[in-house]
Amino acid sequence: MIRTAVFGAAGYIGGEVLRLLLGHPETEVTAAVSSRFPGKRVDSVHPNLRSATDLTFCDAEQVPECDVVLLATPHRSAMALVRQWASRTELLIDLSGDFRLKDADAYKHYYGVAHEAPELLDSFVPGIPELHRDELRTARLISVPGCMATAGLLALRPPAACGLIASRVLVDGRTGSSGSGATAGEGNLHAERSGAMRVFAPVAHRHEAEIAQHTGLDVRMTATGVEAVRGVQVVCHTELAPGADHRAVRAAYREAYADEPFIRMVAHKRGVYRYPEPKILLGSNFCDIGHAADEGSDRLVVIAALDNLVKGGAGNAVQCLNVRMGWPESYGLSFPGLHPM
Amino acid sequence: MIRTAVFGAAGYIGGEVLRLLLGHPETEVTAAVSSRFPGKRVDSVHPNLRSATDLTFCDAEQVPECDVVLLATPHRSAMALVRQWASRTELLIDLSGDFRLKDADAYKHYYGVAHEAPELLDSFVPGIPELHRDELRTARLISVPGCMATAGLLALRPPAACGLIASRVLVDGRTGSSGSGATAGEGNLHAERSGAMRVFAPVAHRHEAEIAQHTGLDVRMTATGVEAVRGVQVVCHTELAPGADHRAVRAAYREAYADEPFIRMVAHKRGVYRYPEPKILLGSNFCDIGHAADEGSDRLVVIAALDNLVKGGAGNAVQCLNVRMGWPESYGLSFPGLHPM
Amino acid sequence: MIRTAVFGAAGYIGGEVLRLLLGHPETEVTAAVSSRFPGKRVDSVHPNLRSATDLTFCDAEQVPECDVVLLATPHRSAMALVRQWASRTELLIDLSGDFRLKDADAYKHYYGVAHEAPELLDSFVPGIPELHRDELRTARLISVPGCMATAGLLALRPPAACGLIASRVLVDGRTGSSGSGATAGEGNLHAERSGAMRVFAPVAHRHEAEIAQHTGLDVRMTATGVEAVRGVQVVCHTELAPGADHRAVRAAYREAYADEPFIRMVAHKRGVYRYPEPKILLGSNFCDIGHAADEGSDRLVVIAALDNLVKGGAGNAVQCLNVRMGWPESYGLSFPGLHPM
Amino acid sequence: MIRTAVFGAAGYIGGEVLRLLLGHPETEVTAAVSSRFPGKRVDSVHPNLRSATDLTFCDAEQVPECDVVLLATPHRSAMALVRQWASRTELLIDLSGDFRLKDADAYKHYYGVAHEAPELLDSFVPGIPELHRDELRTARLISVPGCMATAGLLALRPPAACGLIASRVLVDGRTGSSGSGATAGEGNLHAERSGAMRVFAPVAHRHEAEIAQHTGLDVRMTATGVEAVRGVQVVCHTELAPGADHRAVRAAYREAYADEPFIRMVAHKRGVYRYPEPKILLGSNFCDIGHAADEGSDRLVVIAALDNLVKGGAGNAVQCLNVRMGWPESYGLSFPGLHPM
Amino acid sequence: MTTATQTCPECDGALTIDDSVRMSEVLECPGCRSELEVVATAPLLLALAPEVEEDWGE
Amino acid sequence: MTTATQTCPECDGALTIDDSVRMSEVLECPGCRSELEVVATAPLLLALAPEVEEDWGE
Ligand SMILES: NC(=O)c1ccc[n+]([C@@H]2O[C@H](COP(=O)([O-])OP(=O)(O)OC[C@H]3O[C@@H](n4cnc5c(N)ncnc54)[C@H](OP(=O)(O)O)[C@@H]3O)[C@@H](O)[C@H]2O)c1
Ligand SMILES: NC(=O)c1ccc[n+]([C@@H]2O[C@H](COP(=O)([O-])OP(=O)(O)OC[C@H]3O[C@@H](n4cnc5c(N)ncnc54)[C@H](OP(=O)(O)O)[C@@H]3O)[C@@H](O)[C@H]2O)c1
Ligand SMILES: NC(=O)c1ccc[n+]([C@@H]2O[C@H](COP(=O)([O-])OP(=O)(O)OC[C@H]3O[C@@H](n4cnc5c(N)ncnc54)[C@H](OP(=O)(O)O)[C@@H]3O)[C@@H](O)[C@H]2O)c1
Ligand SMILES: NC(=O)c1ccc[n+]([C@@H]2O[C@H](COP(=O)([O-])OP(=O)(O)OC[C@H]3O[C@@H](n4cnc5c(N)ncnc54)[C@H](OP(=O)(O)O)[C@@H]3O)[C@@H](O)[C@H]2O)c1
Ligand SMILES: [Zn+2]
Ligand SMILES: [Zn+2]
Repeated sequence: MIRTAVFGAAGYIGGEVLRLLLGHPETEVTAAVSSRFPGKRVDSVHPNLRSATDLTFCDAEQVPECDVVLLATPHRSAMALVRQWASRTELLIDLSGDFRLKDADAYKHYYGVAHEAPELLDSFVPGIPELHRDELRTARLISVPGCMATAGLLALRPPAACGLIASRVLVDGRTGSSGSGATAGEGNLHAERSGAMRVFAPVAHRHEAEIAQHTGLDVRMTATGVEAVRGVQVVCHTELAPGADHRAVRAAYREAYADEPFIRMVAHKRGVYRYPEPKILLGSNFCDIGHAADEGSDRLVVIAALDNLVKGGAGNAVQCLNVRMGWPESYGLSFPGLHPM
Repeated sequence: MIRTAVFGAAGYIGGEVLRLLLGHPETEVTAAVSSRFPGKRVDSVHPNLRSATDLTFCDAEQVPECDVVLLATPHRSAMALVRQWASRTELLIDLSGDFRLKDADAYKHYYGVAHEAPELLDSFVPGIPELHRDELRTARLISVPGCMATAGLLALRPPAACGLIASRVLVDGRTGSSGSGATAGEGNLHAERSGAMRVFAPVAHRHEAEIAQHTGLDVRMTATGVEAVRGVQVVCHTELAPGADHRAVRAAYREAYADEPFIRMVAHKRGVYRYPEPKILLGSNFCDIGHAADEGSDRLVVIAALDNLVKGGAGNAVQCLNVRMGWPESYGLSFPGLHPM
Repeated sequence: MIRTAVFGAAGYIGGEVLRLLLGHPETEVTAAVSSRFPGKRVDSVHPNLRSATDLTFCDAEQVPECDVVLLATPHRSAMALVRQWASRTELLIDLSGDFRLKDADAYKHYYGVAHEAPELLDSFVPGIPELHRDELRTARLISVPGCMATAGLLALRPPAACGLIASRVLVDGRTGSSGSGATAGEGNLHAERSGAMRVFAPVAHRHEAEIAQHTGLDVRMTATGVEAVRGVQVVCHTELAPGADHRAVRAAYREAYADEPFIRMVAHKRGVYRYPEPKILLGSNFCDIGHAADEGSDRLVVIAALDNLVKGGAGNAVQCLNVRMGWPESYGLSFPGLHPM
Repeated sequence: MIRTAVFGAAGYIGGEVLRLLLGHPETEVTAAVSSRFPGKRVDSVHPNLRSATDLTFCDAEQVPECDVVLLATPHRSAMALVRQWASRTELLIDLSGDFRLKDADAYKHYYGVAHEAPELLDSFVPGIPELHRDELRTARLISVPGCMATAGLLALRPPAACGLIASRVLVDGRTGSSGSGATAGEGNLHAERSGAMRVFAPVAHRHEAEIAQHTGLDVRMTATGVEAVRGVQVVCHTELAPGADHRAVRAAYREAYADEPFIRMVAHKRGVYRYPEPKILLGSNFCDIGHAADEGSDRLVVIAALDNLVKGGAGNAVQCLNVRMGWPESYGLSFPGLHPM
Repeated sequence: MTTATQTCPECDGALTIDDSVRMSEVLECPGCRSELEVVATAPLLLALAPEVEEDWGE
Repeated sequence: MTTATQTCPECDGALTIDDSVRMSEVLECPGCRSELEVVATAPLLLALAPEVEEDWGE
């Protein structure tokens, strides 16, 4: 069994990493780090793990030797942990925003502070099996993209790579409340957040930089918090390049994703669930993608959905781990989602 | 215009008091007290009041002379404010739990601390127009009951008063998240509270003492937080006294409530909304009440619903104010609720 | 008292028209038409009206003479009713889609059937007080726009009229479930619709034609059903015209809406509710509008929110009626909305 | 691989049976019966199965030979199918209400129609591994209890069997909307059902008979539909028998459930999730149970929660199948549930 | 049009019934929304129509 | 108490400011809720206080 340590284990992403690693046939959890709850049972914070483990949280100093370290802490705190652990472990997977952008200036622009380990930025392999599977097989440092960024870049990369997109892309992201983590704050109070359609980033959401980096497109992002705990959806608006048509778009997706275990193309003419929608994906590692044409125009609309804590974070990390270890990619990730939900 | 001052004006009950007083034809708000937001606009906390007022919050020390003081602060803090204001104003209405129970020992038992102004307990008239209308006309101190308590005591008082209830009553209360106020805490985080069926008081919820006091019954209460922001429902289980029947129960309600402007009997044989349900009452001052018989048994089930911030708090306070001032009872309280919702 | 008759009174818009007319100081309801429920009490379908009326539904044939007819029936059925009633009443207000588009071909394109009364299209005054107040004062036929269309056209008209918008506008509409009416269908089943982010119109939503008509812009609309019963929000993406800047945009809104009783500009730098959001508007007639700039770019993002059944339908109709009758515009429309919600 | 056929496969329970059997290491689905959708893909109705199967629905007549038949059709229709299939298959598991009550008169009383196969009632083994594990090992006909009944009987059986309960038990059941199946109806419309606290059975809910049958208690049940799609909770109120105390109650549960793979005792003094709550159980086969004492009284309150479609139906059926086949009981049932949710 | 007052057999609530009521007509009680069938007119006699069951939470 | 009208540097909205305003006092613009610091009083000069970011949807 591969020994893993999870930092930020009392958070939402950390809890999901624990759930997946505890259900994984090849991994064990040797440390679940929390500064607030050392000594407390993991299931006192994550009650869904009541039957799954007797593990207790530990302090950062108590983490024993292990094979894989996963960082599920806020950005900025991850930088320090990377310095500390990069050389002490076979594989480090960072789920924070610290090593997603390759450009330290872009980091400064979007995160408002200077990067403290810019020399390490190039050492990280993006945690996107669909785009970097080969590099991941030998990676020592992996940086998993943001939740809406994952949806957006998986949605846009195939047509972008085929030169089918002419112009700027507007990415409209919608997210549930777990996207902002387990930290209580005025705006996350149930009575305030419930039933919200809160445009918290009318322009310039951070994830636009990640999507741009992975697609080469001019991406502008707007983000809205909607009523949901889990789940992210992006609706991307752009225009086809001259000469491109929707048949070419479909071919681009088919080519790129035909063999991907966790990507499904969803654009149906009938039924209730015609386009990608998060609610049937909760707990699953799928990213559903669909596109639509506006008859008699050059518009292209692409929609993608995923569970922000799974394919948008912890699940994607585990998929990367599986790739890196040469295990079947679906190990620990076989839950298909629920209907109705 | 009657000049009012509202303490705890940045809270949920305080905000609702402001909404109602600002829409009331005979009142004006001269002070909205908040220690956290002095100088800030009231509508920066209560965005629904954006068009209704340019008022800003003030400190407790800045409250000018006024005719009516309304306390919407937590229990314990109300006691001190009562001492301070009781003699300086024509009418004081307390919405906290501090002066609801007539017995200082019961207060100690249910609130865990000794009462600091037991000598004032008897001076308060219960803020229940349906039971104390005459005393309210001349009251100087009014104590409005708790939200689930209001539903429970209005539901049980008529059959209790007629001697139709034989035994202990189990009151099962269900409440939305606004019932615990605007204070962010782990358990009120949207991602935790959303979709909850949280039995936060399996036994001995405080409001049982209030219901017992107003009905003379042996009341035991269980309370569950369910998915809703506003709204409270109680389901009361008990047994008919020997000789009593459901016809007598119906007569008791008809007798007690025929002319009540804010009580409606709801126990229908058809339609979607057969029994009292909070969602169609949001924003309104109604308490809907219905009862059911278990054929061939002595069981009596009574159901009541209301909006905890209106009839369960601020609306009830305004109704008491209307009674006290000799105004029509519906002044400021005419909103009927919405459907669908 | 002005006598009104409401067709489609058992539907969601019809019920909201009834609520507002019953609470209006100058109107009475003489007929509430329903083919499914003739003879049944109005409050058996709309339980929020339990205290407000003893009215029963009637058949279309039983409608007595009256001063104002309001049509809240599906499109296509409204056309026939208009022919029948246009000459028999002083004022007819149609809430359906039948007389919103001035161009019969556009109607055919967007509604899929030929218009059956194209000669009447020009006789209808658009039910938009903000744009057509003077014409409304003498109107005999009024056509109220669609819910998302109202949000979109009120959001875009001021900068469009001032020539500040250069290009195509993408309107991203989000709607609650009441937007599709009271008709049970597979997709509207609670277990399917709950928690949805259903992109039901990735391109070419009907309301784009209405927004285009009232703004002169090239409008493309996408629509998503989100978790909510009531409430609509639009997020509009476009680019500033050469030479235009955000200061000019702000001035355009101030100029257009400074004296509007039901428009509020909302784009705040602090607080939880920084941009327009429907949940605090439920039951109210406000349309909140805000805009944002993307620093160092020509992007303009405009956000608007309203309650689809009020400012997006019934409330707007009542505001038009108030204008037409010379009554204060806020008659019957004074409810400010709730917080928390 | 064991060949299974599922009747009612287009329904909510049927879909959940499919999900579990498709993820089960020892079973395959040879027929998914639907009269409405023959020839259509199973995933056109259950979109969560998009990646899991290419199966299409078939007519009842097209069902091939198979080893196990599962009935997920409404009561009454199951009777006929049992007659037809009981002798043609090795094992039949009925999920409807038709063979749950051992007494045909009770059936008539609670279901309103006469039983058409009363002679078969005794041949069915109750599908409750916790109570009938040994009989299930050799069963040919299994009848799975109702969702709230399962929660209630698992909650009450241990103290009842030990003689610790003195009196009548009031069972207060709360259920999500999937409990009424996939049939669109006025009351299940999203705009009506959303945010509901609908007391649809103030007295005499059917499941009370099942709980009584399995516990020997005098059970009275009330049921309320609350805002949720999945999930059931029961709160049971009763009194301790003379001489019994809470220590004995705890011992009874420990004794009964210590080795049960899908029962967890949950009654914590700290944390957000102190008592059983469905939301963290969605998709899992757990039934969580907790109890509380009312200090200085003889009251006993027992709370249980489960996912109505899993432990309350399909999951329980699969657990029974595992017992019957001698497979590990957790086969196909390892998903632990999600947090946050 | 003259009216008479009757008591609902289900909920004892008051029913105002106008004279023009015919045999077999179905009235709705405002108190409990029971459907009441006119089974005789002189004197007026009302009988409960059967209740519509909801089928929930199986 | 006399008042003066100023324009918000953020949203161009009108700000009514009374004479008693002091250096370093923080005012709230009713239009955009920016916090505006009084950085000079004669003539009156207002400067934007830094915006509070929300950190959502990572
Ligand atoms: N939520 C999502 O949808 C999502 C998706 C993808 C990626 N992410 C990323 O995942 C990370 C965690 O997000 P989350 O949503 O799980 O947040 P969260 O629920 O707030 O959890 C973060 C955890 O990090 C720990 N922590 C806080 N400050 C720390 C510090 N300075 N040093 C070490 N540990 C610290 C905290 O635990 P203690 O206080 O107990 O130590 C906390 O439990 C973030 O970087 C986020 O950007 C989140
Ligand atoms: N929520 C309900 O459904 C409901 C119903 C009926 C009655 N009540 C009662 O109404 C009262 C307020 O409840 P709520 O739900 O509105 O709570 P809330 O939202 O937490 O508001 C309470 C307000 O009181 C102020 N406050 C806190 N501590 C104070 C102190 N020591 N002295 C003076 N003011 C203090 C706070 O404002 P600052 O910090 O800005 O000063 C806060 O905004 C409570 O007594 C509650 O029991 C509530
Ligand atoms: N929902 C919204 O947000 C919204 C907003 C603005 C405008 N509108 C417009 O308002 C109208 C009503 O919408 P809604 O959402 O209220 O729909 P709804 O809930 O389905 O109600 C429509 C009503 O119209 C009646 N009706 C149906 N077919 C009819 C026909 N052929 N002739 C006469 N009456 C008929 C039905 O009553 P009976 O079967 O009992 O006769 C029904 O109650 C539509 O034109 C819609 O576009 C809706
Ligand atoms: N929902 C729950 O929580 C739950 C829990 C435990 C047990 N149950 C029981 O499970 C059964 C199914 O419930 P459900 O909630 O899944 O209901 P549902 O969603 O309405 O599905 C029932 C299915 O049965 C089929 N059906 C209907 N009438 C039939 C007939 N006369 N003969 C054969 N098939 C028929 C229908 O499919 P076609 O029309 O396509 O044939 C339908 O898809 C019920 O007996 C229920 O009591 C339900
Ligand atoms: Zn009646
Ligand atoms: Zn400003």
